[in-house]
Amino acid sequence: MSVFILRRLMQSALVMVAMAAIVFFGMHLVGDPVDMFVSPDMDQADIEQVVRALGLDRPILEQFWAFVTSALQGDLGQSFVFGQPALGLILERMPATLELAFIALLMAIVFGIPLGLYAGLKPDSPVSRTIMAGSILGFSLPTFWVGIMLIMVFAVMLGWLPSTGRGETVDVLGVPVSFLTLDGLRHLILPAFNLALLKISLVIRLTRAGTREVMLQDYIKFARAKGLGRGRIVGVHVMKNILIPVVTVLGLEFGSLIAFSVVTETIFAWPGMGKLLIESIQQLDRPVIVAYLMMIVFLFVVINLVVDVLYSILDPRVRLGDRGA
Amino acid sequence: MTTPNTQPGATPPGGAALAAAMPAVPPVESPLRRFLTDFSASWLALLAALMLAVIILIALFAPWISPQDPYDLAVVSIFDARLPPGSTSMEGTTFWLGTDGAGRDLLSAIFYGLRISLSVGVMSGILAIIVGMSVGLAAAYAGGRTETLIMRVVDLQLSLPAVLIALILLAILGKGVDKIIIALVIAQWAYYARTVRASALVERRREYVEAAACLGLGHARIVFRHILPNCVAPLIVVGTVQTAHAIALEATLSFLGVGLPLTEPSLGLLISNGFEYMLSGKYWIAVFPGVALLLTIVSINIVGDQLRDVLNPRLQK
Amino acid sequence: MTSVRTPLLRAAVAFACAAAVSAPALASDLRIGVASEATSIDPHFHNLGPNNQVASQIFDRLINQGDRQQLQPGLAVSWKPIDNTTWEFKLREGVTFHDGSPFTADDVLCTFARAPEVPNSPASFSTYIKGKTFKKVDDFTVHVTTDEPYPTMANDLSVIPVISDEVGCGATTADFNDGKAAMGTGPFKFVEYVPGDRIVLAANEDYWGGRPEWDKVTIKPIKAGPSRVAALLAGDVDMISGVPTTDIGTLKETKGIVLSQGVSNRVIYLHVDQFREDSPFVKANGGGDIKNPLLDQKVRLAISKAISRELIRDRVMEGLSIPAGQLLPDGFFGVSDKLKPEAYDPEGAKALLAEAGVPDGFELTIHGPNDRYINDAKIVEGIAQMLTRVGIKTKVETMPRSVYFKRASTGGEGGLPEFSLILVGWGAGSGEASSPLRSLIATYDKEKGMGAANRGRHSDAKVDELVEQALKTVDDGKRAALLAEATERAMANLAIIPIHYQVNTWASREGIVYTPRSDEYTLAHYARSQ
Amino acid sequence: MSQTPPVLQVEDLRTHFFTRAGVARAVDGVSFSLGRGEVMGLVGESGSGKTVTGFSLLGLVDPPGRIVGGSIRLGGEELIGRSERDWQALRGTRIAMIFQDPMMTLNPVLRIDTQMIEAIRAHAPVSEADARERARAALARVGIPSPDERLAAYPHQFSGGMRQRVAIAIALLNEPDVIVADEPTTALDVTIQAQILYEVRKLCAETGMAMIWITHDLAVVGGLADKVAVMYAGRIVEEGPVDAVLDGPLHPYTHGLVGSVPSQNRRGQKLTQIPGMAPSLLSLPPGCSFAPRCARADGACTAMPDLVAAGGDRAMRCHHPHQPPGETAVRATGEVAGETGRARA
Repeated sequence: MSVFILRRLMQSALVMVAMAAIVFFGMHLVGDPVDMFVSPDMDQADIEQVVRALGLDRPILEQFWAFVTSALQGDLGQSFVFGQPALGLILERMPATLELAFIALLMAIVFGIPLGLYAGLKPDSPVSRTIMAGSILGFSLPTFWVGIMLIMVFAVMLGWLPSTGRGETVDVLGVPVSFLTLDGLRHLILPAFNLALLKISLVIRLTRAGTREVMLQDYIKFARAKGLGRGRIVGVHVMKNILIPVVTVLGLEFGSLIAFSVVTETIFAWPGMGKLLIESIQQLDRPVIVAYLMMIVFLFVVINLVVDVLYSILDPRVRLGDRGA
Repeated sequence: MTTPNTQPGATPPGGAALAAAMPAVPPVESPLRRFLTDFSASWLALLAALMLAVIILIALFAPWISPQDPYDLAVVSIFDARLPPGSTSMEGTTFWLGTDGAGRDLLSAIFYGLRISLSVGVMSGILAIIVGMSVGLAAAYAGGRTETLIMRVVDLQLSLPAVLIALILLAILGKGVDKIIIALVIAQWAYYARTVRASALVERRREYVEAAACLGLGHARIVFRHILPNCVAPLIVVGTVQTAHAIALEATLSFLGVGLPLTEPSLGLLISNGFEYMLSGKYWIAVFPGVALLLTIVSINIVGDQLRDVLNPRLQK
Repeated sequence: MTSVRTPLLRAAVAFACAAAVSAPALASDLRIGVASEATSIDPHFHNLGPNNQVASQIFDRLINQGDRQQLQPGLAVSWKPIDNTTWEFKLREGVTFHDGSPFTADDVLCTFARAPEVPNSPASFSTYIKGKTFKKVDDFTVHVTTDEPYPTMANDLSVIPVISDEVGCGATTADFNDGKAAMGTGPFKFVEYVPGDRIVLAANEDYWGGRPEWDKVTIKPIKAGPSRVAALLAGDVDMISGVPTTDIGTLKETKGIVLSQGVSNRVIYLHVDQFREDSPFVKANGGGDIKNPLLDQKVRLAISKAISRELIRDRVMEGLSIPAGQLLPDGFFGVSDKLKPEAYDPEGAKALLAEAGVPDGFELTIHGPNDRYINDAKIVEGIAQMLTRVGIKTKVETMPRSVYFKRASTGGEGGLPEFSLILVGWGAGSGEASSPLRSLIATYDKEKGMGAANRGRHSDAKVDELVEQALKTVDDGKRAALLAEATERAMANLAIIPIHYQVNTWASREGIVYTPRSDEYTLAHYARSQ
Repeated sequence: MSQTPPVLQVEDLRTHFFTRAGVARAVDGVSFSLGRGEVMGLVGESGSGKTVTGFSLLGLVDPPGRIVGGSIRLGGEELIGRSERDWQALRGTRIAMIFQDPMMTLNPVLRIDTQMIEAIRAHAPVSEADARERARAALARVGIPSPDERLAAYPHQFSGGMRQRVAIAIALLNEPDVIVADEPTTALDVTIQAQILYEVRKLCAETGMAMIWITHDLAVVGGLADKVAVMYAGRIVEEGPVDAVLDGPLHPYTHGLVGSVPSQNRRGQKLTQIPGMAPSLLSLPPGCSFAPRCARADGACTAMPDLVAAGGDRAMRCHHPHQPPGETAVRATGEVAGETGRARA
């Protein structure tokens, strides 16, 4: 198992380096960030001064080498825009994004599994058809469009929930979280739902497909032949089987939740790292983009490991070593 | 005469038992016919397929059926900007769905936008299928280290969300239809590679493939005549879903400002432009392209759903 | 055109009124939604609008800028040149920093020492400080000397926030961000900075200009325009800046919402390739090579005449622009009162093209950003339509500013500007015509630091001479005349083709009135309750 | 045997499937009865309705299928028309079922003990510990070595034969009156099949359970059952004591079936086969369903023959039966049946 984890980490280190290189050189081709930063009144000498100060006058290979050597010491460089360590900027905004993504994940499970179960158990009922139609809509509607509609309806028209921002936070172990305060929770609902919508649809579909398939299995009929009640059959026999694909997919989708938070955070002015990324892209803040991607790759490696472990817990037929080898 | 137990709609929860209880009937229909019968079992799917056909026709014939060429700046005038549906231009043409912020006839813009969105979706889909299929087949057929290596790359690619990959790529590549297709292909090929490999692995282990190998048939022949045809069904299913996904992705990227150039808007760009007008009361600028995009994606998804149900052998017992 | 509105939207607006009226925050709290976020609390870190905007509320400058960027006494009560190369600043007495320590000349000296030297700064204030020597005469008198006469001394020093010698000058940017060093003398005290989410300020009870009206100010960055408007309608903020032009119509009709509008110091204009015989994005009809017709003043004039600035104002900007005929709107220092916007005259344009030897026009690509100025891409598209109508077959290419500006400045062969015709904007930070004249119009010259943003490479020795002379003329009247003359000459030559001045819009809930500022800043002490 | 009141009495059971393509009469008027400790073989081709008959006995027929008529009496109690709740209470306690494929009948993600204990606790308020003890005993009874350890295992850790034993153990847990075994040995190796048959036979004798053994394999029936019913197209075409039927099949279909089984006694003889295929239940010919495949069919066969007694507890449904082997033969088979019955007891 430790060999398996070690191998995973090695692979991801390689990916991180490759990723850093691609983005590093790619961003170099795109544009000169200095054009974005300079204030209009600066003359040519001032501009060159900035270029030198940011180290952008040196050959790109030299810049990359400098980046790699300091990255090995845990320093991913300073943001051009903020003048702060890029990693620090990201870590500072990470809790907000992770919180949003976790709540969205939770919503996906809480809404998705029961609805999917229902649709799977009674595939021909009108309610199930409505659920499935809804899930296709949820699948098809662009996130940004849904986001602004949510604001329109729940914040502007009904005035039930705040439109933007994160609201009040409290520190838990030094990490600010908003779900523990009423105000924070109110701020969380809309963006989290916006982010979750796609995943709710996904979970509904997965659960429904899984349920339909599991319900056809002989072991369900056998369980009925044992005289088990419907509750026990659905709650234990069906659930435990469909949880395997659902957990696996959701785990992997957690990454995409974080990625799609770019859109949601922009619309809801949620102070997370997705918003930081899109702003950094717009401003060519290379160190932040590179650091973000390395962070994401690292995060995904961790998520994948967690999913693998969960998977082996849920499905007795799988043992960890088997998959890594 | 149709066999009751092959109707997906009629497959009951107790289908396994029923199937066992039912006598086997000789297949009297051609696979295509059965496919069509199965597919049209759901009126919703049929409706969606019909809708999709109409959408594709519109996209194909946009230049001939649009009232205006929305890309011709000699015709489009900002003087006509933001006119409500049914208004008349200074030259006397009627804007049935109104005009957008640049004075384009929305109906024409939507027709042309469909053309771009669909071709972006389909082109990127086809290219991604070609890339993914080659890689997936190579992996499945080569086996061993090559396979492990390829599939690791695929796994890694899959673990990175498509939207993120496309976002970064477009930031590097810049705007344009070609760029976005490249970005979408790079973001999506891995799905196909995985699908093809999975099906190909199953097929490769079948006796007939072994038999073909024993007969001394060439690699190419085995791959193309025996393995590939069996990967087609799952590919079609993944392909429809991914095409819808690509169209939505393009819309999102346009919203984030890294999609297509402004003057030749796709549906996604029309919506993201309309996004500005969401609160302004000029509903038509946001709503009509939105409806068009929604109809497109929803019909593709419904068709894809039905295809999956029909082509999925596991639900077909 | 009649305004058709769905019931949904009408309902939205109706509800919004109810929300805005029924759920205001405490009267003395002000929550502002702004379009762009400050990157630091350190006032010297980055000379950037959003940062300066925040700094203006926590810190004072020696000389503050009023709503039209007129110079007002700030921490200096008076300033005057005492000889050709020395300016004397008399400082305000009895001012204290937020931590209670008194303000003296030491703070001024350390401020100007620190400002150009902030590590990692992407754009420091050194432009305004270099070449100046600061000397403390007594606790409340400072002398600034330069090698040459320096008329824009007061303008330069009106952009640099003054920090505290005691806690600020030795501090790092991070110290400012977490509040330790964020001690100013300004109307508001720093309370909290949550990157990406909010900046919270509290009233400075002892402000020398009088206690500000708001006890607590929360500044929230909400980047997406519709989200910002929605936040106002939903009552989550009391005021927003940068109201999208598309929403102005709705907001105007919304009860409980008031708008404030004011012209900006930002001119939107076209830069024209005036230095290449073979301009990369100019082609003969059909795509062949052609000698760059843009070199011809007549062609440039034709382009200017082909553009209906009124149509752009009415149809693209929803009325929110002022057609421009020069570099700064009327009323700013150094503008000419003779220059009027070029009238729309397509026939005249065609005639000029014929005169210039291109009666059938030519092919052209116009480039512009799509995320920098108000409706930038749409303006470019509108201009392309108009040029196409007079025979210049124009294609449009817009791109994000991240890509655009590099290509526009140095993207071409040999590090030259890449494009042939581009849309750009210029905001005169100092509020003087010298700013755009020096950077946009003067001949590109690295040595002299002139023409740094002259992407069309227009070059006119006479204009250069006038500008240089003005920059050495201390007498305001003479300087203004020189600047006006330079402007007139440049405009006659169409060094640039001005389109319009932006008009900026703020929206607030009823009961709050914002005094619009031409520098586009949103400052809490410019908002008043009624 | 026939004097004791039957444990299970089925009369005119009809289970139909209502599909869009028409009504499939999967079970159409099946009647039989089963005494304590009696083993009945239910034989037929796939699709003949034998599995649906089994499911009907447990009320496990799912839509679009439905029991449309007839009577099932378990220990004298009528089951048809009962609520799902009543059925649920019966299943696993009074009547249990074993499925065909041991690889599929156990939930792969639940441990064996979970699956056994829930079967006990679904019916009686038994403590977890007691239930586990009963589960352990049940495993031991079906011949699973070191049952304590095996309780904590997952199904995939067992071989096919072992899994079927576990399934049987689960069916036995609550000591039902009747077990319906749906081809439980078909998927297993011949040697394991023999072991399991032996043990099942023993268990029935020990506990007095009645059993319905559904199979297409006459050889299995011959070694196991007391009596046999042959189904064709939803109906019983012949029934009777096992040896009598096997030795002297009356119905042409049974005759065909018997003839197609290779056996040591008939070494060297030609194996017969039944021509044609099983008919679709949706398009049954009028009259005798077997007529299209029957060499003896004639005009009379367009009318459905009744199930008529043929002496010696036998009955058959045919207009042109094979000649009964005569009275002596009937008596002889009766003796044989009796003898084997005693021998097995």
